[in-house]
Amino acid sequence: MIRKIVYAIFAAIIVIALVMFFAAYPFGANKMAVGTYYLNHGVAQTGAANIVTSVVLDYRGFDTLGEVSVLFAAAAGVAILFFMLGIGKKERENLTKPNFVVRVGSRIIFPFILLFGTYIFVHGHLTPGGGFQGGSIIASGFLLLYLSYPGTRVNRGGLSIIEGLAGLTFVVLGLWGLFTPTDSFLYNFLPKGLFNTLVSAGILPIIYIAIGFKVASEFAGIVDDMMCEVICRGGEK
Amino acid sequence: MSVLNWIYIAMVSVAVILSVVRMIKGPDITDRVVALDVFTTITVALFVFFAMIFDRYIYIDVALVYGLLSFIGVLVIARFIERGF
Amino acid sequence: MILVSWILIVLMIGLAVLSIELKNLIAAVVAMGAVSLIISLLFLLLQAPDVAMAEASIGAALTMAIYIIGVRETERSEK
Amino acid sequence: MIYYVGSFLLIAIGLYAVIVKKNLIKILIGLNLIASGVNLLIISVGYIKGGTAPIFSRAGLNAKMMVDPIPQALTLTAIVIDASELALAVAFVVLLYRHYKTLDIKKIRSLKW
Repeated sequence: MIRKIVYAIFAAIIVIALVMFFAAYPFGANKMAVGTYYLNHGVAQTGAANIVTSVVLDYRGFDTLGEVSVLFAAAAGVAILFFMLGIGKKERENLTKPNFVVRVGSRIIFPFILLFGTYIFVHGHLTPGGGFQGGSIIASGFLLLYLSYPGTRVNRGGLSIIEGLAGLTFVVLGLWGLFTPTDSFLYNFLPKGLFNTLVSAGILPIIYIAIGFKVASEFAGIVDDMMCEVICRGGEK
Repeated sequence: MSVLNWIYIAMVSVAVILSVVRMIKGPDITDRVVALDVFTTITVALFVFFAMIFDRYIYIDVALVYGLLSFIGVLVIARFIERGF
Repeated sequence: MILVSWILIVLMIGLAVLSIELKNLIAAVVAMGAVSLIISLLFLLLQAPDVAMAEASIGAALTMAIYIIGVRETERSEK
Repeated sequence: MIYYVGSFLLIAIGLYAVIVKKNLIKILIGLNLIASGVNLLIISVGYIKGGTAPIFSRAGLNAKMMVDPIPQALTLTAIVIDASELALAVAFVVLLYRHYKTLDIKKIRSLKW
């Protein structure tokens, strides 16, 4: 009973506060000065056609570095917790084998998922998409592989090497900017190239490809931890 | 928008509402999973329609993502129901 | 377009209520996936294709798989 | 305007699930609903009437007719972070279930209030 009363008070306070706050900001009006500046000068300053990409990687690149490290911390936490859980692992029997249609269909569709994810994060500065989206698409492809062929495992050593190299690329490209005449972290020092072509926008495509590999390997690691806790028995804990 | 687009909007809206009704009513879990699959298939058409209405053809990439990945989301639940993993 | 967004938001609220009121946890997760799909459509209506693609690629398979594995390891229904 | 109302209702439904429900998986679903509602709210604040996406992919577009890019850049990473935090939370729930053999937070002693 007391929970319901507390909830009613909380909900009233929160809804009243939200309505009072957003009464001053009507829907559909132009509100921000910073966004207008980025839209007017973003193409000349970064060379990317997608302004969201240039905000994520160039103007706010340091925030993205922090968020990638939060992602790494979460993946490491999942790995540690499932390693602890694996001690008292219980056996499962009477598992159903995957159907013939599922096996053949997933074998056909898996390379296309990898190709589509690669397309998404290579074209991150031209079309919607980028490293985060492409990485999670590739991880979904690995999930499909786990579902249709039980007992498979990805190579964890290879995953950690890819992840480390991708993070190292991001940090080294950022530190390189300190040695250019502008002395700033994550400075876009490469030539901008021809606008709206694949090789343009300086270091932004390289960083997005690195983020794509990093996100893909982290989510594949999470899927591997969670599925192998169920599927894979025997071998190492 | 022309008359043809309004007819299209009406038909897709009715289809979406019917699949959601099945998801609310469905007595069993399998009914709800099939309703989710139908809903995804209709919604891919809706994504392409929005790309046509807004005159930005790069929006079709979002429809491609759902067309490739919705299969996996249904497969997870199907394999769970038949005690697969 | 405003009519389409009305329909989608009403359906989204209905599915959200459904996903927290169902006793069977698998059915609740299925309703949660439908909510994620409608939110992706709304992002595209608000002219944000990047965010719509992120929500699509996360919510279509990965979120559902994580919930299902959690339910598989614990109990199937809420008492 | 309907977008504001929808996201407020989504946040309220999520808060209801977090406070009133007793099942741990239901509480996680409520947290996910709150995150989706907040993302929808931030994106709808950045919308400008009649605008199009901030991507200069074809000729004939100028900066006057585009929506605000900063809320989109903020929510883009928040969605990915949400999914990984969800995986961490599910791992904690499985650990609690192995220890207490229940998902009811009334029966888990250290979480009672």
